[in-house]
Amino acid sequence: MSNPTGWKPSMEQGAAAAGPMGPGAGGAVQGIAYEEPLVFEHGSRGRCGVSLPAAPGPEVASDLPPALLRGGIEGLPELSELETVRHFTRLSAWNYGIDTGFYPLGSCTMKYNPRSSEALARLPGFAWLHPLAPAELAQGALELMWQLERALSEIAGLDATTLTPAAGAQGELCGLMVIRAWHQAHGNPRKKVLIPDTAHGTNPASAALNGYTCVELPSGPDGRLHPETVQQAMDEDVAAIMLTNPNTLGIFETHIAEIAAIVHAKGGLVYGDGANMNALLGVARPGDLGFDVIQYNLHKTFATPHGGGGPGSGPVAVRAALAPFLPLPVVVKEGETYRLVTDVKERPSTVGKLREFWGNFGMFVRAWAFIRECGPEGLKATAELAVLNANYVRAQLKGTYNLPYETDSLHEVVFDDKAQKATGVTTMDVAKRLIDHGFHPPTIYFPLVVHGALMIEPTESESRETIDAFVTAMRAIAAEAVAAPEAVKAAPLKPVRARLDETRAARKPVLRWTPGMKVE
Amino acid sequence: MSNPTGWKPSMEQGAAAAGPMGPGAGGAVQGIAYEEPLVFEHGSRGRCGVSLPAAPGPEVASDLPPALLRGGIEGLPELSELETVRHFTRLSAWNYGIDTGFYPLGSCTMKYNPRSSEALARLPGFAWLHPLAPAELAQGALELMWQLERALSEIAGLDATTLTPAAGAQGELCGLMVIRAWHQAHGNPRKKVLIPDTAHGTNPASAALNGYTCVELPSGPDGRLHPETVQQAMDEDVAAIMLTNPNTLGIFETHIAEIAAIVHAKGGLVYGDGANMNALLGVARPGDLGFDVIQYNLHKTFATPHGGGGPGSGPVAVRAALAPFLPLPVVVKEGETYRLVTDVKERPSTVGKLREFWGNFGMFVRAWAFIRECGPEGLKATAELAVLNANYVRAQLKGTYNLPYETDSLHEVVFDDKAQKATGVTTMDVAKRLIDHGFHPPTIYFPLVVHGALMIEPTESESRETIDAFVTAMRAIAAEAVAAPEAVKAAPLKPVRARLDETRAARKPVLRWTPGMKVE
Amino acid sequence: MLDAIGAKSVPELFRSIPEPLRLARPLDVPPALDEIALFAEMQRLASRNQVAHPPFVGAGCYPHHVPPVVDQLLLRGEFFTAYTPYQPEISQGTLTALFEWQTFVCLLTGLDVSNASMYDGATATAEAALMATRVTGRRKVVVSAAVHPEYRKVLDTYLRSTHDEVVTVPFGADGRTDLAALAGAVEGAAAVIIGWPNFLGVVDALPEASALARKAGALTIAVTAEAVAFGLLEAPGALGADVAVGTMQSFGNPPSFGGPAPGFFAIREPYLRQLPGRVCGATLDKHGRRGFVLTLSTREQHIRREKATSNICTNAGLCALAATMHLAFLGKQGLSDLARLNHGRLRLLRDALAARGVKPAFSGPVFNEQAFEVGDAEAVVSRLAKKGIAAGAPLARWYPDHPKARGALLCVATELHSPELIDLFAKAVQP
Amino acid sequence: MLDAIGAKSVPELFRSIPEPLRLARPLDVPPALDEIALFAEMQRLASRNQVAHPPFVGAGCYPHHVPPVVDQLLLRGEFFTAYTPYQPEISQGTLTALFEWQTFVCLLTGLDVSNASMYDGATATAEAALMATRVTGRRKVVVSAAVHPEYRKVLDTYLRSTHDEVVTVPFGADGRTDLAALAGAVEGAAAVIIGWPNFLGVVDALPEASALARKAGALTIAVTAEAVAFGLLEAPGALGADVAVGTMQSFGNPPSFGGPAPGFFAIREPYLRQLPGRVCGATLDKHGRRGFVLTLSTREQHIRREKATSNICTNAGLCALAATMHLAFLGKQGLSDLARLNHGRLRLLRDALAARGVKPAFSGPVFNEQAFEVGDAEAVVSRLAKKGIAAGAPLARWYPDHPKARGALLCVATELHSPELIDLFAKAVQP
Ligand SMILES: Cc1ncc(COP(=O)(O)O)c(C=O)c1O
Ligand SMILES: Cc1ncc(COP(=O)(O)O)c(C=O)c1O
Repeated sequence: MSNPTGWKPSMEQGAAAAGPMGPGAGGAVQGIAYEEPLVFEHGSRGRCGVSLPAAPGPEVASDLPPALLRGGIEGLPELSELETVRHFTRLSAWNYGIDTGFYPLGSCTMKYNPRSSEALARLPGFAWLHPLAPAELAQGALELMWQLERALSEIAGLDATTLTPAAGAQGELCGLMVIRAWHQAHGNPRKKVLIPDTAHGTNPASAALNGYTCVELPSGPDGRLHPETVQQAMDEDVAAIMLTNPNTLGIFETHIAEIAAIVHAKGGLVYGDGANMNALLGVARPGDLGFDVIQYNLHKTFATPHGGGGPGSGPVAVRAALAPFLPLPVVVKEGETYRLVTDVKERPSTVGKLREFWGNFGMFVRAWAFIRECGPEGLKATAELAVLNANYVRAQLKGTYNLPYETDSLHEVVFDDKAQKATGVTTMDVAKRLIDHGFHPPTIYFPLVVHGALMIEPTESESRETIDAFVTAMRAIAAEAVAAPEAVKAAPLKPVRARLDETRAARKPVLRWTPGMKVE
Repeated sequence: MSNPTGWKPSMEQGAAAAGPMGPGAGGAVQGIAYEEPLVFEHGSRGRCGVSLPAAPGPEVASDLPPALLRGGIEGLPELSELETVRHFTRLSAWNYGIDTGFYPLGSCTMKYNPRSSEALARLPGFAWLHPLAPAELAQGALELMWQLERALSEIAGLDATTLTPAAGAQGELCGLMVIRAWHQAHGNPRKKVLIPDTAHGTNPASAALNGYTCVELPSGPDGRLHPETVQQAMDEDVAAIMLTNPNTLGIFETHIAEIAAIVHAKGGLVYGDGANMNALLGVARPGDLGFDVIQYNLHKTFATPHGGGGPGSGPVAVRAALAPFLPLPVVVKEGETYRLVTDVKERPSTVGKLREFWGNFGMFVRAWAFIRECGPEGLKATAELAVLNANYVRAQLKGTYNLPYETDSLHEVVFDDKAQKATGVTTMDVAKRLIDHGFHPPTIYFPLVVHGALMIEPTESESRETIDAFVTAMRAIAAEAVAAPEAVKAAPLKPVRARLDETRAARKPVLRWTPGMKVE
Repeated sequence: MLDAIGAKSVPELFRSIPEPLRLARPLDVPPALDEIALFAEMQRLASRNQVAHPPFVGAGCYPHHVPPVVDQLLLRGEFFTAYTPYQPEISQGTLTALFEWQTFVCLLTGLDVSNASMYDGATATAEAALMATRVTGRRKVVVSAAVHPEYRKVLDTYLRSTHDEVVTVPFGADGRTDLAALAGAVEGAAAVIIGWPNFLGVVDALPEASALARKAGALTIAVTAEAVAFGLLEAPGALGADVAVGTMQSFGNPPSFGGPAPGFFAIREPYLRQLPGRVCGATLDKHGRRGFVLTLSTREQHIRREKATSNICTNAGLCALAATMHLAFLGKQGLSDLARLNHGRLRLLRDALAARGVKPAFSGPVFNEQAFEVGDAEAVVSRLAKKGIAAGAPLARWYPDHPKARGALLCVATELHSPELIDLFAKAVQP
Repeated sequence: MLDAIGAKSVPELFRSIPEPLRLARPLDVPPALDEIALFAEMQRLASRNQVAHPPFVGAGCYPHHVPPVVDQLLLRGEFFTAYTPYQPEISQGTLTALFEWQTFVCLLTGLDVSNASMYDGATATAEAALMATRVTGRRKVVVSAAVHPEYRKVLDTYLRSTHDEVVTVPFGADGRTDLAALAGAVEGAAAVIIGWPNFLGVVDALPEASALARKAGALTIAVTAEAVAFGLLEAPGALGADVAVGTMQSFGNPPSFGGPAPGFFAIREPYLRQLPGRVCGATLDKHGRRGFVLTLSTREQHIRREKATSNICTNAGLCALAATMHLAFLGKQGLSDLARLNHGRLRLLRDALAARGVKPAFSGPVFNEQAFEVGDAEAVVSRLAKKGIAAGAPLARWYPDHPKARGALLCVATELHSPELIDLFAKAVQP
């Protein structure tokens, strides 16, 4: 890809005249779309969409117990290759992605997913390598993992990294397991984990899955966690505190050093949810801030595609003292050759294995490509631009929407719908109306500490012109909320589907196709 | 790809219950689309969408005359990679392709373009091979061309094939040049070419470009060319007759053998426009029908993508007597190695070169892949299914739309708008209304012999369910033409643009963007 | 932009980070590469991985032909650059495909409900065990030693933190789970976990095991790593399984050195409220048109937080889409053809090795994978590695003390292993 | 379906083909291959083409980095499976892109109007000559011997059929067109055709040539095969060219053994009605919204038939789209960077060869391609072929009798030729 943003200092002056269709990309209009039944509902029968070598007949199964065999599976599609291509082409047209337009989904860092990374991850040497191929046939993959581990340790300011967790939440689980094992090794696993009320839901869920009870800490009126609060909650039963920094309000936890000191003083450890690392790349390092453990979300900070809900990758970086407890495998370099340590005997204190094989290698390739293209300056520019864009959005929308916390924002900013209260228009309505303007809505109703939150994260990928178009739309909606609130509540009008009835979906779950399936 | 159609004889019974959204793929609905300015109209400035090695400064041009240098080109875009990705992603959504839905554009053979062929043409060994690479570095490409030439000669029932023409029309030009050269070698190039009134416009145009005058022959009431007609027009000044068989009415020229005899008797040659070869694959061979020369359209019969208007490929097959006159290059096999003949000295009678290098090699790869996947049976099945589908459309729409010629149809069928006359609804209106139903319109107002022609070619790729959905739409439109003609005339309603004013475009041509460009 | 913000400089925007906590030097990562140099460097790395021949090792990750059409459709930005469909009106593409994925999983496993994907087969297995403890209120799970060792390791890791007990029962000379041992262990168990087929490639005693489990009030969890087997073998749901988990990697997902791949998780309807992960459901929009949404989210962490059925959030959506596409292209005919083809290739491999005196290590029936008695398996592996062939998995790595496992090499044969290649392989294994 | 048709069998549908004329046997083409076998066979063929190193030969087809994003966007079915936009309402994607292509061509060439693409640069040149004869009513065209020989061959072929005369004027020791000879030949000519840069890589005497042409009432046709040069060299339109033709292959189109690639054709506005090929124009829909259509079709064969300005129908749409995309990604900055980079690499190559005593064959200034005195050029080519390198084009192939051409090897250097590779090449050329 071109440099993460194509941005140059010179560009400040660059906001030029907009095209006839408004600045940046145009908004949404009504266009043609195509209805498409489920792949199981197509009328076609008897066709097949693949070309395989001639298959043997049923007699080939003569060596298997007849009772354990099955024939063709009723209900599977019978479509030609073309019909199937059309099916998925049409479905895709009902979707909105970063490639379609601005996607300011707060906390998810929806940055550009470089097409070059997609090409690289598909190189046969990467895509077709078997996880159990002998190490001598996999030196390139192992070298890449070894390099990526080191880069992630350096970026975190910590000493060792495991790539194995499948996503951020598993990274949290992994980090907490390491913490538990470390405490265990010191005689007592402890019982509690301190988690501020701004935390993402996966934090308490991961703690619980680890057998810890969660203690929720209130954040202060400035949206920050205060040392006193931690001081009061901290005791010898607390295994760790889980912090997200900047937190989910986009606010930097200024007291982090003091908080870490308090926790460490009582023998606790400091866990960092690194989902917001995009704000800190090359600017500050969790290790330097006092964190002992942190998980990354490669699919956020390092531009691996979100894929409509994954796959992700959640590497975990830790201090030297915790390294022995990291899960398997570990990549080691011996002379000029690389090898995977998979045997507990070589790592007696490991928490064990967290998933099959080694991790989401396909994401490692993309993340490494991103790091290599950015280099040190590019990584720092990433954080700087992400923060510049977020603050620009904040400045442009402040006054139009209520800003629950005046505190400085870093890479994202959270507004709410207080200013719209009188009109009856809610955050949900604003979000749906944005769709009609051609934008993906921000994250809504999270973090929970903000009632009716609108959490906006523009990322470094977006140009000023795109953000201006978004701001224009947000202002238009605010104005419309006053002038014609019912119009806003009727949104969205343009997509192939209007607002969908989620209550109905939950009340009478229809979770799979069945012949003659009805939804009512 | 799976076999060209996924069709099996068993499938006759297969027309199963349709899904809730109607048989086959659903129709068109109103959905979300995104306005998008021209790439030159985006506000962004100072960005760049590529990542290149550091470039030297202007001083690098110190060895060039300053007067011949230019600086950055004003007007070129300055967009980031992401902005540009969105631009083309959004533009593509305004397009309709075979992958979007049924595309029965008569005479164009819009069959499925196998994705496997796209992958194969991109193999580095094919895509990155330089045309002037030494033959020893290009043996694979030469072998492929050699094999394809032979297969095309066999399919045509002729003796030698040149792959070089860039498209069908250049194939026509090539074939006529060969014919001219052959006559020349026999002392007299002759002056005229006989062309029936059903012929495609490229036929007379190619003849004229070749310095021949065209004599138009009227086709008979049955849509066929009759021997008497040819007999009358044929004389020693006629170099050749240009026939399309089946002709553009989808009708087989039953008198072809007799006609060929008449032409040959007077020393003329018979040229075949092979655009409709999809009807004859493995069923009949032009050479056996009396043709001396024929051009293929690989982008029709052999499934290479139409690409929004090319590239195509128009190989020409000829009888042995004409082979010496074929253009350069010629691929020869010597022992186990292949070589290109590019020097006139080796082929003194050649008409010369028709285009740079060797031909549209990328299309050769795809066409060869198609032939290899089909094999002899698959090729014949292609013709059989194309004809079956066309006759099914004919049977289903006959009575609803007027069939100007009762004569048997092969791979396509031509209707007209006579039956709709009273309603004021024209072929144009029917075509535009089809768009609202989710289908690409047929070819309209061609062939010229049919007033208000609707030329429908379903190809072998389509399932019965898809064709049934199209038939349903065509019938609905015919009914609507009676019930609410103005609604039909108002179509299309669903695409991002309504009917466009072609007169305005031609009256005040605006053929490129300029700053502040206006269209009025 | 700075003017609008009212800041003098970009660094000023970071003032909330105390000066001493900031990084005063550039990060120590390699310098930036342009796209051409990047491709050269990545090509260098990729070329140090040898993939000229399809591997003869499966063992939880299977080499299958992925039709190029699948990969090309996956590159449509509307699919791969979208995220979790929180806004259903502009995510019907992802949601419809997930609904189709859930349906494919149900059709293949013969169960009622599927979720929208898991990280992989191993975590799906661990989550299934946890679900069983919630459903039964019991703390012990019984797992067959013939279940994928990697899956069992993850099971241990997960259950250790929740203090649940894992009891392993051995397999016999036929490579099937020792039913007597199972009968002895099943009392008071929350679940019995058994492979289908199991790690040894053997079609295990699922019907018998599920009968024992049902008697003891335990759930039966069938684990499948090679989902192509569903095209030939009876559905686990039809043989008594209450839960079916595993990976659909075999469909549409290349090995990619072991990840990512789509874990699947299917259950009988009664356990719905205990299902982990995201679920897509059908509903209507306000004009009564059918559409799809994520539903039953009260089970999930973003609502339930520490009481959630799991902490999983981002899962394996795009991998599930790839599998959904591949299954749609295969369809009814293609899937059973593919399965028969795979079994046929395994038989070819077995015959080719038998012809050279190499026998199967276990007597039980297999699908497309089998362990063979090759003597020094590690030696065979390194010898074939020299030829650039990934030979198979020496079972002794996971079963050092099992007499049958010692000297056994686990090999797979799929549609990618042509008869010629199989022959070449057999000759290389036993020259 | 047969019932609906009222036919007994599929063969019956072919009854209009007289029995004796039908083929009674299967076609003699190789048997069908399944997709896996097809890939194996095509891989076999592809692997017999050696492309490990970027070629050092350009000569009308240039090796450039194509950003993967371009190729991935080209695979969007809405683009590549559409045809000529006869139905503009559902073809605005293709039409808008064509309008952008036409604009790029005008901006790069400095002319007023561009068509929607030609087959290639050679046919574009021939069609330009034919257009000039129509515009001027003259039957003679003068072409520089330094114009691409392949283009000149095609010019001969096309003009032979129309009985127009082609006069070739030589080039001098500097590799530039011999202006004296041109002055002598230009009288009564319809057009003067000159390369920009020319086939020898030399920046030719376009300003002088166009001045001579204008005096004689002839059109000047500038021919460009390496369009990256537009990023550094003045636009032909600014130097007196009335027509600019050539190929944009360098943008977004890999060599592909010489085709397909997008020919371009740009003119001054007055010749609009004589322009060959398709043209896209802006207009309004009935709601006054801007949109694009194919226009001025009265010039074309489907209306004018034998009186058409050309017989071209299907052109090179997708290749033009690829070039349009690449140019859009490059943009203002990227194009001039790329051009300077190419020129810089050529200078590196020249220096590297000079250091080994190899001198340029011609003294004229060049862009990214130059002919060098290597002695036995064919021998050098075969020697480097052994190393898997396509060395260059021996000029003697096209200019057997030209003293300067004998022993000259035409070589190119682009952004793909790293300094290391250039060094390796120089050493191989002159060990
Ligand atoms: C702040 C925060 N923490 C943790 C997570 C969980 O990461 P993942 O979805 O990759 O499991 C997310 C992403 O959803 C997040 O936003
Ligand atoms: C009957 C017929 N002949 C000739 C042609 C010209 O072929 P091409 O467009 O490939 O030049 C076409 C296609 O448009 C056609 O339909």
